[in-house]
Amino acid sequence: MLDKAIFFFFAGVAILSAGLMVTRRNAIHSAVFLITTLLATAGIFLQLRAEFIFIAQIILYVGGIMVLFIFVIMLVRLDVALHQIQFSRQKWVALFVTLALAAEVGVMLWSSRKVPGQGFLLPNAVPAAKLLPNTEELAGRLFDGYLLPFEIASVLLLVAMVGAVVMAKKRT
Amino acid sequence: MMPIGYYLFLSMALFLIGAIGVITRRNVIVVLMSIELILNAVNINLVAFSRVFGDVAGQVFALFIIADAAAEAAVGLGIIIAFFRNRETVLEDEMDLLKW
Amino acid sequence: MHPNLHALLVFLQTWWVELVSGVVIVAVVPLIAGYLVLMERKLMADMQARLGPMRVGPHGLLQPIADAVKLLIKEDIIPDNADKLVFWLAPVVSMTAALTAMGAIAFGPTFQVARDINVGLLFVIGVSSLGLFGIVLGGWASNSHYSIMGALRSTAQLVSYETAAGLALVSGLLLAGTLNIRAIVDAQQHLGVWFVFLAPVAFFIYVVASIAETNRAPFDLPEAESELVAGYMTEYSGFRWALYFLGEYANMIVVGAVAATLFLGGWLRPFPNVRWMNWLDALPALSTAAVGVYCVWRAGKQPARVQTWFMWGVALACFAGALILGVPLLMAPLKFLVPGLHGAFWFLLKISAYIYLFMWLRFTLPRYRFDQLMHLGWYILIPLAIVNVLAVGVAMILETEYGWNRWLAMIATTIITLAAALFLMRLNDKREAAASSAAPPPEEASTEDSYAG
Amino acid sequence: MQDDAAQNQTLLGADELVLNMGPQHPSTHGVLRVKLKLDGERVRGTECVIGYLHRGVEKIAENRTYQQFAPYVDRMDYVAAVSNGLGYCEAVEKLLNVEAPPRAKVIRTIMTELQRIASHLIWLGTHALDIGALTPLFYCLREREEILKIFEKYCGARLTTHAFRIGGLQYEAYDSFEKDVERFCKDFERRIQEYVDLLTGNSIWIGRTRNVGVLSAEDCIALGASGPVLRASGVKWDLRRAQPYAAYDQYKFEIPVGTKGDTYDRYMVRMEEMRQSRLICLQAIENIPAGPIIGKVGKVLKPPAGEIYHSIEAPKGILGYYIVSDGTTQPYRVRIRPPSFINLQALDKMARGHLVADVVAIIGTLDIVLGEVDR
Repeated sequence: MLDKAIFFFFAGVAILSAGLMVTRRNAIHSAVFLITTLLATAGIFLQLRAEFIFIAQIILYVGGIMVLFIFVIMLVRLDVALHQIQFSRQKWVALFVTLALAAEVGVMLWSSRKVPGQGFLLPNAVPAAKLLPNTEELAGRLFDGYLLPFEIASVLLLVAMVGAVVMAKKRT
Repeated sequence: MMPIGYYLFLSMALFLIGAIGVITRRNVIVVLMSIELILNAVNINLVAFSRVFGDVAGQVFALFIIADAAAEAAVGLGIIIAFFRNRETVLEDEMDLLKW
Repeated sequence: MHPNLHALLVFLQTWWVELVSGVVIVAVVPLIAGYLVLMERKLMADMQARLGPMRVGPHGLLQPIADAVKLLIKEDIIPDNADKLVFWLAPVVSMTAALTAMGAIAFGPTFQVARDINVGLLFVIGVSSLGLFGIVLGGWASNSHYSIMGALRSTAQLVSYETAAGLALVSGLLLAGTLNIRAIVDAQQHLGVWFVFLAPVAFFIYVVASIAETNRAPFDLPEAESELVAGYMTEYSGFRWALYFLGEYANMIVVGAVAATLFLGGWLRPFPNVRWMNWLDALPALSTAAVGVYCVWRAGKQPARVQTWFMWGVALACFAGALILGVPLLMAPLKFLVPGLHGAFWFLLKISAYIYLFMWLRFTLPRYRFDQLMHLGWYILIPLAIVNVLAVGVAMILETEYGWNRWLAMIATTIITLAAALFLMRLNDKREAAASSAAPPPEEASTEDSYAG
Repeated sequence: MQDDAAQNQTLLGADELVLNMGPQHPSTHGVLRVKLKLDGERVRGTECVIGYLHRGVEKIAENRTYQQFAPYVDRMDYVAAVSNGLGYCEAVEKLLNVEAPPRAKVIRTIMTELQRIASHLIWLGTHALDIGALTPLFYCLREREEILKIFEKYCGARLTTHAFRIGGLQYEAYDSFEKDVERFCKDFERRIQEYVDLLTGNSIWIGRTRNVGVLSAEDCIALGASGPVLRASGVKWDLRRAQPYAAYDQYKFEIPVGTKGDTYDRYMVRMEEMRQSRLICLQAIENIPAGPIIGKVGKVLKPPAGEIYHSIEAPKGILGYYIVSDGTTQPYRVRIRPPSFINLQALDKMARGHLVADVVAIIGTLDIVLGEVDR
């Protein structure tokens, strides 16, 4: 019951603010709504007992990436963009395509609802009480089985950092 | 934990909203934000499945996706800043030159 | 009974302690923040050879309430071209983040709203860092150059110093081996030593970085009053401004609590495992009683009768507090209260000491310039924090794998870290010297003596 | 608060951001308005907009008798009223061709030097406050209070004293005048050490002031800068020594000079000037000659037609009075050379290429008083 309430609350907030994010004229407003979506998603993670992902979402996504976004939005002139048309010419095509995609995924999910082992009927989750402390387990797995991807990710971040600095640097 | 279908629907909804944003918006910053939203939607799937199977690997991948999102945002915003400096605009359909 | 109602009752039954504690935090923190402001003003006055607020209540003790009333009835101005929604939202975000973070802090072994989050410390840091959005959005929404510059400064500053603070915390967390706040304190009890002695450099880095994170002098650039008027708060007034202010002070409490938990032994008294130091348990009661006695002594010397009464009131409150702290020690059936009460006392004492340090620095030091601040963060603190993490890791390996004495390992690695710090500072000095010589060279020192001969 | 032209500017755009500093700003020392052209936080140019405190002091002079105008000059540099008064009185005395008696001269010297200390204390306190050090201000005010008490005992006023009269003094020094001054001077040595402890060796203070607002000796002379600003650039020019007035030729004192001409040098120069002023006071009270305190001037002053220029070394620089007399009881024209106004011209030169925070430090180090800039 409580679980359900929590899920629907966060899911509702997430979808609502995601919709607002895409439609707002002002990029800062978009960013604020994206932050709301991300926080709501973090709530979903917490409801899924994934504490570490929850906090990583808050610290990295919200506290890091979104700050960067807002920083850039503040640097970039907005008042001109505000009065221009917000949606590109292909918007109706785009809407049609995405709706088609939505229909496809929906049909797939719905039709698989009766097939055991798929869709709605996946095996029930492990009860929460039996879960190991999430952070330790995650760390163990990350530095054990996924050490190489971890290192690659760090290299990726380094490259991205260098790339961002080079891009954004003023050419004098 | 609710039945997994709810999470899949939520994830799909967010993914599609993000996709709409990516395709229709002209402001590159909002497009980038929509991409972040898509990545986030994928994370919900991964974490939900990780919970269902009791296997933490899904969360490991979610972490990687967050790292990837960070890298993407950094580079993307760097490009936007460089672009804005030269063209004084952030609209993507004006990004029609391959050089400047 | 309706099933939903039943569920609600069950919910309340399970969670009432948390709910009540949450309400207590929301209700009490603004009051505490108000009195922190008073304390700051009094301390500042003391260090600056003046009296500070003296008018409202004896020794200005009611000043925070007067301030709050003034702020509440002030006109709430929203600038014309401000972005109303964001302008309205920003201070709320700032305040909410700080209060939410406080929920996970353990004020003593029994009082904690969100118990047993296994990412406890990360939760505190992560959520309190969301307060940044309050600053940035508020600065942007005000549509004023001062505000936006304050916002940009604070973004850059907080992002940089959060890195240093996080790395400093990692050293402490390595020693604790857990993120759970209670487990961290327990680890310090087991080791019998506060982590500040095992990782002094990390503590130092955290102190500096947390000052920067809470926008306090000498790192108060986002709101540097002599440059940016009030930075991101320039256009705010009345209650919104008060929310920012409360958020800032609540944030100070949060960083103080993190430092106290991780480095200063949380709610443990000094020497928690040393038997013959057990007399320290009586200290809370005795010191509170001492304050009461002081108040009695001062009561006779108050100029007005109402002040005398008030002093007596304060004294009585102190004696009551001393009784509450002292009686459970002496009476066996109340013994179960001791850890909670005394834990809270020591914890709050440590936070107060930490905040006192903040204030002291504020009154003493001039303000950094923005580029200097960034250099300090990126060229000294962050590299030093990285070296420190490595050093602490090495020390732990030396201890566990090679059987070194813990203190020997820690001292050796601390010395290495300090050497690294010296090296970094030398490097920085050189870079600065190079920069200043590259800058317009100062003209030849031509001392023209008009009176020569 | 923004100009229309500034409305569409961004922090990143190619165009510059214009930031209006003042006239209502905590650290422009009054109602100075500085338009900063910024690139990010770096200053590309400054433009001072002054006149918010203009009261037309020079014009007022034309409709007042010589004595009546004397209190007005106190309102120019209101933190150094005594110095203003000294300059005006001496200028008129020169015009009248009378000289103040020696006793008056010595007392004038003591008062003026005390005023110099008081003015420098205000400068130090506000300058430190601008740079973010909160505490020195209150210590400075504490010491200044002692000086103001001496002023109050002497002439009844603390801020705009109108301490001197044309031809000498109106008031005899009160009984314990020497003792008060001596006690202050004895005490002040210890006090000044407190400021030194708080600031001089502080690495943040050094970082904020070294190499900030460097002004070379040539620039200083070209801009007409005077006072500590000039001396910090290495030019040893002090009117007390170069064209002695009052009783300065009787006393020994050093003229501190800097080498680089940066903000730190100006800080050091002013600190040393305070010490030297203290020494001058100590020398002066040792031997205050007896005698009359006012020279032979009539009730109605009618200087012969002609013109005169007289300048003194005010705390902020060279304060000059140019007075034209047409032989009536009122000056035909008075022109005042205010040191703050002319030193303020250096702001643009000093601030270019620095950060916003440095502009604040530079305004502070110029030690301007808007009452004097705008007159």
